Amino acid sequence: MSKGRLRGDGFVAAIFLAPSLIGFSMLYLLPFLIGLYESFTDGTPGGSIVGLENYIELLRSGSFRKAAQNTLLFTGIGVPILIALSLTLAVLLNRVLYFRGWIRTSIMLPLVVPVVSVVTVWQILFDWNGSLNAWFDRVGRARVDWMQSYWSMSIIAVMYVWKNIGYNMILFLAGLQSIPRDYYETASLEGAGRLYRFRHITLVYLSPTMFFVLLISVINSFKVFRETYLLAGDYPYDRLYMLQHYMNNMFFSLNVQKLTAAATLMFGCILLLVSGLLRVERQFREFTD
Amino acid sequence: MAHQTRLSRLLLSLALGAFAAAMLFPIAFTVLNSFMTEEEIGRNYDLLGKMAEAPAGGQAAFVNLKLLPDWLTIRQYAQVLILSPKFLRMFWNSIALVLPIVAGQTLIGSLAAYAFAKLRFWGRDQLFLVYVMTMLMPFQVTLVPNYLIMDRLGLMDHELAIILPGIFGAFGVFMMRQFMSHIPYALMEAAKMDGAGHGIIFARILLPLAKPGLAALAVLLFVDYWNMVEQPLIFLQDAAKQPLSLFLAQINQSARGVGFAASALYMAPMVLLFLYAESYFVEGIQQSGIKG
Amino acid sequence: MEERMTSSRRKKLRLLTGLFLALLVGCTLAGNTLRNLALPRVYLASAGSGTILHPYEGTATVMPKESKEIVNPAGWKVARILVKAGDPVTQGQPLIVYDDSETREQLLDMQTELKKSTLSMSLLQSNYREAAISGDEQKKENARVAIETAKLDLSTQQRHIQQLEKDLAENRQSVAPFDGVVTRLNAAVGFASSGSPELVLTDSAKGFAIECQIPGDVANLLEIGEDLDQISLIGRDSRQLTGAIVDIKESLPEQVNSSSGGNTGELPSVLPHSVVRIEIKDTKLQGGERVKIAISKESENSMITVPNEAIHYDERSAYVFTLDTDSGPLGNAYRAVETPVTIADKNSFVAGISEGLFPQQEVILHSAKDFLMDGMRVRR
Amino acid sequence: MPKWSWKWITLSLVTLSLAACNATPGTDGSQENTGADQETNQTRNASAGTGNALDDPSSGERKTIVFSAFWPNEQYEQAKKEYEATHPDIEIKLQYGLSTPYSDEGGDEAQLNADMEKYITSTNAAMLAGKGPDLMDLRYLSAEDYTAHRLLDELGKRMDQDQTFDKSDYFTHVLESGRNEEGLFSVPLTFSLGGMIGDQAAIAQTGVKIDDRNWTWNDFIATGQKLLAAKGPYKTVIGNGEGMIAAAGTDFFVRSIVTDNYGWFVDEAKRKASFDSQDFSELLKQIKGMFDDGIIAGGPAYFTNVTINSPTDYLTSLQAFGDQTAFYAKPHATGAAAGAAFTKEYNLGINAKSSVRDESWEFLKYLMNHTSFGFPINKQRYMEDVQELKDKGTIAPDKTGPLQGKEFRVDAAKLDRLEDFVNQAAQERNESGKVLDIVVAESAAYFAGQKSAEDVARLIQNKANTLLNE
Repeated sequence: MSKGRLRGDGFVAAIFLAPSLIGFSMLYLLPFLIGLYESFTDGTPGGSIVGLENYIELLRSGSFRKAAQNTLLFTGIGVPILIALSLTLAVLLNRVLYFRGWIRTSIMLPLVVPVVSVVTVWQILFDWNGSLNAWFDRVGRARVDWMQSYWSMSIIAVMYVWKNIGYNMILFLAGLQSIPRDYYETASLEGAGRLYRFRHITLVYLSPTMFFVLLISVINSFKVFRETYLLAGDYPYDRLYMLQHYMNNMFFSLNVQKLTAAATLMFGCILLLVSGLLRVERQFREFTD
Repeated sequence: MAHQTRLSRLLLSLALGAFAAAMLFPIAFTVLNSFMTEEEIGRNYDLLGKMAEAPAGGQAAFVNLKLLPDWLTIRQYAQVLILSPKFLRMFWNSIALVLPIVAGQTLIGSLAAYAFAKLRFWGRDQLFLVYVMTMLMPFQVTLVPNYLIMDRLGLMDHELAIILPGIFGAFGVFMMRQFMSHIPYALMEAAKMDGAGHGIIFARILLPLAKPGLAALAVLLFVDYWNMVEQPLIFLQDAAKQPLSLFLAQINQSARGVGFAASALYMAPMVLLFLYAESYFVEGIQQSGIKG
Repeated sequence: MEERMTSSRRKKLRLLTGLFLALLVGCTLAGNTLRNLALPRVYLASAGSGTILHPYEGTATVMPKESKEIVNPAGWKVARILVKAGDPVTQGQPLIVYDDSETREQLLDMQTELKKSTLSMSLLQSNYREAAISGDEQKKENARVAIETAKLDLSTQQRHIQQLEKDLAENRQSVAPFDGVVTRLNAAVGFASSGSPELVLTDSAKGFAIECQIPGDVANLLEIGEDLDQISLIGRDSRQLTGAIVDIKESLPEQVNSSSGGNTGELPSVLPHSVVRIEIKDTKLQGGERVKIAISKESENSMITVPNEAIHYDERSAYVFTLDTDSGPLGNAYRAVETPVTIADKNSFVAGISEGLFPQQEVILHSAKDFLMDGMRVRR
Repeated sequence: MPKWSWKWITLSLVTLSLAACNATPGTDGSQENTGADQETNQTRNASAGTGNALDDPSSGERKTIVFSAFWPNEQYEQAKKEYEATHPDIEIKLQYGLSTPYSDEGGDEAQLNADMEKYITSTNAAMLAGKGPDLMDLRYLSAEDYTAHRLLDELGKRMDQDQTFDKSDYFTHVLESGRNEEGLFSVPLTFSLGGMIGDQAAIAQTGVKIDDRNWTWNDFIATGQKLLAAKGPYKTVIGNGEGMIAAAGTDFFVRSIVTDNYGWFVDEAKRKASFDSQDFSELLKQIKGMFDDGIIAGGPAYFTNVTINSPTDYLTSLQAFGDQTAFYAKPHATGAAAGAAFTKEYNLGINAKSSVRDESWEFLKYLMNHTSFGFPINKQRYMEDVQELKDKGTIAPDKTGPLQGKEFRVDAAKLDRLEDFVNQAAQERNESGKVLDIVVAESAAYFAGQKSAEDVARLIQNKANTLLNE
């Protein structure tokens, strides 16, 4: 109802947007478009257009498919786990607790801790000679080269959760606090069970937050590359090989065409995902309204 | 929640406290180990990343995870802060890179966010989507074109080659738009009635109200740019201009203790900033997340 | 959300942040100074320029150039000694009086004998006259022979007496044969020296000489015939003397070979010592005095000099550490730089450098650390 | 009050960091200054050279060749000076990837790795953007990728067209070894020979026949077992040379042997690896067996692995291992050409986007003809070096080396034999490559006894496949 009143602020918007838009288009948009163009060329000095050849080659590349698959897997598993965990934490923290403030601060602190600062800790835990294997050895089990096995992605997931759980948790906390108390009271008066209340009140009213959390979590799941790279190098165990590895390696072998083609494909997928999300969200909002 | 007994509250608190402690573990570990003597660190962690010959007795050798040092030393700190001028030089380099970026992006981001959140124009949502998308783009994609542009602008090997892309990053726009869209239109309407233009509305009403958002953004940006590695690696040839984020990569494996000390010092500004701005930060993030 | 951000917590955090920043700022500003404290301190000397002094100081004993030993000529006992050791004497001055009593008695005996012989002579002559008168040819002949024989005896006796008289005159005292100084006196009253000189007399007119061992580097710069004036007597009478070099003899370099295991090349310090003989003209000297000799020679060319302490050697060459200065924004940083040098000359304190340094260049004398390496950061 | 203090802190932070940046190291400032000084000096020299001090056209047209290398190199510096002296219109700017150690802890391994990463990344970015140095030493840079993306100038055509350039002046097989279907994109300035020094007397004592012309690693292992069985003077077949740079670790043998059998495990055309095959784990076990059997161990041995860097090095190495020693070719892959293996050193390429390609080529030619370190690519230079040695008659080796500075006579016959090796150096020893790096890195765990050969093989297969399929 309020949107209509501000319709047609094009000129003012242009003034407010101008500084950002100029810089943004020059430093992000334009380079991306150049890159996009290059993904259709053959990369020789002349740079003749080869159409979709790079894309076809890309899709044919087993490693790219593996990278895409791993990325999808990681996002597909890591993000829900993260969201589930942070929601649980938020629900628990939403109660009256001892040291609630301290607990919240501690959980949020990893958010600001640089990856490189704590990478040694992860190493000490998961190395071949690391602590985890030391514990394994003590209970008489063979040691596992964690970073070189199917477990590697779980380890990265642990790091991902460690770093991002605080952020999501406070988002959920805010969402929880915005749900009016009397909804719950009414429901309990009507004899609704705990699970019912959670599913039909909490989840429903959290859904706007959920979309945002989802988006942020996906964005952050792409940032996990830094940790992976620091721990496992440019050719990790294939379970860990993600799109960023692929792009990074393409850069180092100077294959800009494939790099941009891969980025474009990834971009397209994310675009689909995000716009899909936004659409669902809009529909959902219309539905709840 | 009247039925919650005191006991269950205590148990839950303890459980969550344990979880929080686990979350804090890597940080505490780094900080505590930074006071360990180099000799002890060598003893504990020397096997890291090494495929050592299996000892004859069949007893496998492992690193020894140790939280509390036997013997406290600040030698590593002295090494980092006093004996080597590199750390501090890079620290100030980082400050000189990050502060302008944070200031610039919050300002420019808020301006653009105002347009996205409170103004209506053609293609608004699509344009915003483009902004959001660039946040997901890996840096390698724009690297080569960016290199060309920086070269054209004559900014190679100049701090601005890092600062400019930082200032125009999309995250500030995104975050501030999220935040501003929760500010009720009613406040703006009231100001409009009094004859205020958009500039005044932005500066007098939106910005003060968006303070928590700005604080949260500033902290997040600070963290983000404090940690950037690739951009300075490529755009700053001059070793003397490199920021602190590259320092840890230059520490020898044999000097892990120095690495711990440098790590602790490296995260200290951000932890302090976070603790100081925590309430704003929390509020800012929360408001950006709630759709209202 | 409860408000936990109490003002006291804020204050604490602010304090902590302030302290952290203060630490970093402090370390940045004071970094160089603090860093410097950890560096090995070095002590510098600037390279001088000039000639290299080759000083020599030593003591020697004055030796008379000529001396005479006076022996007891007759082997008589010494009766009286007229001089003391060290007494200057003039030519003809009696030195020792000998006991001639025995000889004198002998002479008296002789003279008595002579008188007796003279008396018997007159008896024989009267015998002869009697025989001649008697005309006993035989008797006359016998008497004549007896007279002849007695005559011969008489002359022998007379010669003996003369000899003794001469001995007495000559040997009853010894006399200085020339102007000189009594340097040694062996004689003792009442004893007759057997063979060894009774006293030694030096000839002050002929002059004196000293001999000393002078290090090769100094000796090399000396010439025969050169005058030296830094000679002084030790003792109450510290007169300055002058002398001239008469001989330079290289002594055998035995100990040099063994000590120069490290092949220090052409370094002058290993030159063998030389024995230098110096003549001194001074009439008042007696010989046997101790003198102090100081020689100080300068190298011919002026060159750059550094203290020996600053010079290091490796297998191939000599080098010094000079100081390299990096001027930074917050002060200067110094580095020790190994600078090879060519040593042209050297004495026991300084070395003269012909190549590698310039005058006034600062070289590191020694450092608080045991060793320095090329490129090592140091503090001055 | 709190607001104020924060403002102040921020303000002072900014001022301080700005101040720190502006005061950026005196060293850098001075470097720039000296650079500028040099420039003006050179300009002055140039004008003096043309004898036209008043109006100097040459300074205006002066062309700059940016020449980049990772390691500072005195030969390059020397060549730059000489070339600039004879070519007043050319200025050569040397750039090095190695950062001058800024502090005392500079120059260590981590710093080196950081420098290397930076050098590679920034050169890659610059090359892709069509910038970058005009001429570059391709050490640490991916010459293959540069070639594949036509970032380097094709030199084969230049060689053919250049009247002053005669290929027969050079060791053609080395020069041309970098050629692919597209052409020749880089040339080495020098090369080194890889092989082994064998104690002929000891080998003769055992009566085992050595055929180094055609031996493969398998032959070598068999020969080694025979040598050991003969109970000769040594207990080891390949050993560490004392004081020599001799590689005898597992990594060296894994690299060498896997390189020789590379085609067996990697199908480049189909981009497929088969490290998970029985053969590969057998190979690993065989290599480990060589160590366990004592075919490879420390101490004196029948053979010692050496890399020969120059004629002097050749004689010195031979001398160092005994009186009756000879140089043997390294075992090679089945079916590969016989002859000594060589490694190209100082591989140089010209940026395809450079505006001074012709000038760079001229300078590159100059470098090829005038640098004399190692085995020069130029035959004439090689002959001169050898002749000089023969004329001199003796070699005074380094005092710190195994011969401790003891002079020895130059053996002309041995030098003549070297000429055969040099002329017939056939197989390029290209033991670089990411697959090999993976093999070496992962197999270490097997040789240390930490993992089974099969586990290691599986891991190598896993990573190699990812790499090959990119």
